[in-house]
Amino acid sequence: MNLSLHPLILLLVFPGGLFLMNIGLLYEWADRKLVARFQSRVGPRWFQPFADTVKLLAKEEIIPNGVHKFMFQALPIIALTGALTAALYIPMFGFEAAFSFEGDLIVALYMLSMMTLSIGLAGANTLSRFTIIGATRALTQMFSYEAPFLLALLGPAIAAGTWNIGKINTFTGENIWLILAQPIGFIIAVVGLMGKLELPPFDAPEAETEIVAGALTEYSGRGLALFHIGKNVELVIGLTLVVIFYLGGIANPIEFILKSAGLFLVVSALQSMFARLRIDQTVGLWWRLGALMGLLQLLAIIFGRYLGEILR
Amino acid sequence: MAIGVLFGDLVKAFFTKPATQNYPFTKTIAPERLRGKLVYDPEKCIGCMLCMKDCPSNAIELLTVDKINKRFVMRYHPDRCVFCAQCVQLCRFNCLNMSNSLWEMASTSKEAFEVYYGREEDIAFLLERAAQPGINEPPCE
Amino acid sequence: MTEAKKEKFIVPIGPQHPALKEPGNFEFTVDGEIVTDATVRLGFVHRGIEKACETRNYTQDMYLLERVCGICSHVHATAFVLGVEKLAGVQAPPRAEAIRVLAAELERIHSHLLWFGVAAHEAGFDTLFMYTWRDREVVMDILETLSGSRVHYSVNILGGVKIDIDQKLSDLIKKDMDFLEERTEHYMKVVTTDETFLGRTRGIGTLSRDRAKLLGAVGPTARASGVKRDVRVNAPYSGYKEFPVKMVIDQTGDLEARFVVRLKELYESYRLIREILEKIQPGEISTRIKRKIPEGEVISRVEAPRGELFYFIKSNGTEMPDRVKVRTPSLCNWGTITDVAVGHKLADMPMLLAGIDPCFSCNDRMVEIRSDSQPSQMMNWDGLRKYGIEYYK
Amino acid sequence: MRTDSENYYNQIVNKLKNWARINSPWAIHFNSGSCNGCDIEILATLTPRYDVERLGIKLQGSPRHADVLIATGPVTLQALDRLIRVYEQMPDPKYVIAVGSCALSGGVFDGCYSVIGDLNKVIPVDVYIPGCPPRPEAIIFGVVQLLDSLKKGKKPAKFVVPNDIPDFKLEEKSNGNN
Repeated sequence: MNLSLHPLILLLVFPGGLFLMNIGLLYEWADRKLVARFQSRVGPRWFQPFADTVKLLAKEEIIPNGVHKFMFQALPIIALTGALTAALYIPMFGFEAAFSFEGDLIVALYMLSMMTLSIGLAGANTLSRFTIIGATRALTQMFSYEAPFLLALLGPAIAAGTWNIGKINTFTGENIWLILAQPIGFIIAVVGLMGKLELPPFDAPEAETEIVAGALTEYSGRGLALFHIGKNVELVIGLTLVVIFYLGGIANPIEFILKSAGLFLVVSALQSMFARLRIDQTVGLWWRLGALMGLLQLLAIIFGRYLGEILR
Repeated sequence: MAIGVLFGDLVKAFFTKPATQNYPFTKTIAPERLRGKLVYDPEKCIGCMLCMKDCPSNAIELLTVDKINKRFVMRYHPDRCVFCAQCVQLCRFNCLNMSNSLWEMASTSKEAFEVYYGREEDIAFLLERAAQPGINEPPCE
Repeated sequence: MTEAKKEKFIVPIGPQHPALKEPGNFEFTVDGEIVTDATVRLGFVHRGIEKACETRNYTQDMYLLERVCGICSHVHATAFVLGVEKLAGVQAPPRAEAIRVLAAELERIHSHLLWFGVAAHEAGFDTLFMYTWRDREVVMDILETLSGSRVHYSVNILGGVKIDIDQKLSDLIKKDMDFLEERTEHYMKVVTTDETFLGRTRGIGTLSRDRAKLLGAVGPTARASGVKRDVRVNAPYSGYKEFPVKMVIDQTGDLEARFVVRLKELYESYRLIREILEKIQPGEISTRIKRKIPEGEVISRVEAPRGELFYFIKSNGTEMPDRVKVRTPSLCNWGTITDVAVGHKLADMPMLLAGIDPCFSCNDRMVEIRSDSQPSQMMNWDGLRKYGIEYYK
Repeated sequence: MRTDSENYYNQIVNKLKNWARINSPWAIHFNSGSCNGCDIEILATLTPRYDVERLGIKLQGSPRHADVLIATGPVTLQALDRLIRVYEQMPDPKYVIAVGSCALSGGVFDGCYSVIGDLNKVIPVDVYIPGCPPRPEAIIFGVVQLLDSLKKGKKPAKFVVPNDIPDFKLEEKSNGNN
């Protein structure tokens, strides 16, 4: 009996489901609190995201006229599922990944993209003009950051010679921190992560002063809550991925907490330091600079490995 | 040309105390000249009605109880008042004043916004008269 | 939305929109992200102030007109009071005039800092917004200690001012001016050097000098384009005769220039306030003025933080004015937006709107009524006369 | 028929809901003809000196995300149906805070021809904050009053479409296009 229950608990409670959502909300609090402190404010209380979520779940859900009802309700769930599924392949808190196989890096990255895709579809589904512009911008941004971000994560994977996140973790743990060996990759990964999570200055898809709340303008109640949780889970996964790949991996929970907190501080500072980029500026930045640098670094790594093998 | 000019400020803000006042939990002291709720002193009033005449938003009603003995009741509406202090400026006998401590006037019901100032027996007399059927409010001039 | 040959995609901004703290409706026709047409619809804040002025006496009007706009309240009251004083043939004492200028300059500081924060917020630069508003609280505190309210100072009365300043207050103001000057220098550095911020301001919304003149822009919007228009310099009024100011001008006319002009005006305000506090003469702060204002007409112009504010007052010898006409600076500047918006990206629109420091409550004393069923018609005088004759035949 | 355990469960859920509502009032701000004074003071409550985020208050852009409508200004005829539209777009339960003397009674604008004057005539108001404009502290005090009344179990007021206002006809219920 115990043996058969184990994967279920794995999926629903401990690293997979409930626990991850709660950690995600805690991360959101940390994010808001850090930004508030950088802005010389006090910031929210620790239970703020929990209260927000519970409140949203208890609220009336309005379905606007003229939307595809099933899509409207299903998309938040799909987004959250994508994020949670991605978490299964990633070793967190010093534990091994729930599931792991050769090539799970690619699967996890694709699962993370489900979120943006769902947001884009959700925006296109509703008739409001703000949501449509928000959706266009979200998808445009996705096409621009996805490639550099992937390239930045490929660097360590090639260095480690494997596509398995768990194995990369052990590889980075044994060698020097890759932030020293591949600094450009690290920068691209962090900035790409911010783009992926639509954090400022890359928050053009939900720019409040231009298009209200972007693609999610028409969502209220449960849908909004699910999208929020999904985004927070993505934040946890993204930070963990960068820590695993560039900051020397995770061997135990303490290491995990310290390293993620350090990275979090950097991300929050970057968030509050810049003015929002226009969507065309974002795209230009990624394709002209990000992708090119990522490619150059990748070439250098491949060449280095090749050279090493010849020498050996 | 630089990127992240605000970095110094961020570090400074992070390591210093936030600029926030912990308001609802610790009370703040308002400046001396703050124009808060209007306070009326019935002892000094001679009933010149100037305050009523020049009030831009009809927030003051001076009700006469006994004109000869100079007994007046002021009905004041904080919800109409725009706190301009014109009445205080006009009053030659200093019977009007704007309190600098009574500015937390928020309320969940509108009843709180009808304030009677005056001697207690006068207010009771007026309210009683208003409650009687057939007789309307006392005339205000 | 009408179905044209090519389907138009119109993005409305307002009347309820986070970028605008006030209602106003803009419709931008966009092609992708590029704006191809812009219209503005005002009137959501139309309250009928000019008409209401005619039914109240001069004292009440002063407070009513102060509430035309919450940001430049003192300037509105000053313009009205100066006009009425001219009609009545009364001159306020010099100390009162100096205090009026002091309050006006403090208000300019508060207004420019407020605008600076809001513009940074429109650019998505929330940290700068927070810092600016944190520092703005300093000047708000001064205004509150000085006058008793944070927004509607009600400093003026007909014939003078209500409040006086003493040594303690003047020392406090001087100390705070030093602090604000230091902060302003810092912000100047941010605005002119930060790359991400310059990406949103440099070369955006450029208004040439000729165009600004043609469209009748006023205030910092015009001065950023090199138009020399400042009532404080061109036609000094009240205390500005005694305490002159220098005009701040920039030539480029883009958003960056507007930032620079406004921040440089702040320096000028700090200097002027210090000078007033040094040189202010002791004396009376108000004179008596009769309730009935003699018959006559007067024009009163003052420089609000947003530009030239124009008042026309006509009195008929009673306690109430016959007509009060207000023309606010924001109204003059609207034309520049619809002109400049075309060809820019949708993402630039909030910044462009913020660039003129718009103030909707200032505008809305005029309503254009459009019938939904019929297209709006325009007629010249001859046509209208003919129409009238035909109609009643 | 409900069993005791179900009842108990419901009670806990209700308590949790109420707790969440009190701790996370998201607000939307609508200006229905105000002079800006109240608006900038509301904006000032977000900034470092007052920072209402520590009470869980967040200013939202979309009415669909908001719980509390903070309305300022006398209701002008032009802004009237926009105001009702914004109010109707908000999901239940919703609360209204009227800020400033104009929203409470019309203030100086009482009697102007295009002003209705009293917000209460149009939508049900839960908290009134007088002042012209109220200090940011006073606004925070008003919000705390609302949260206190929620703690005591206040129910949101019922909205009735106003019929007694001249020159007014409600547009057909919005389909979400803001």
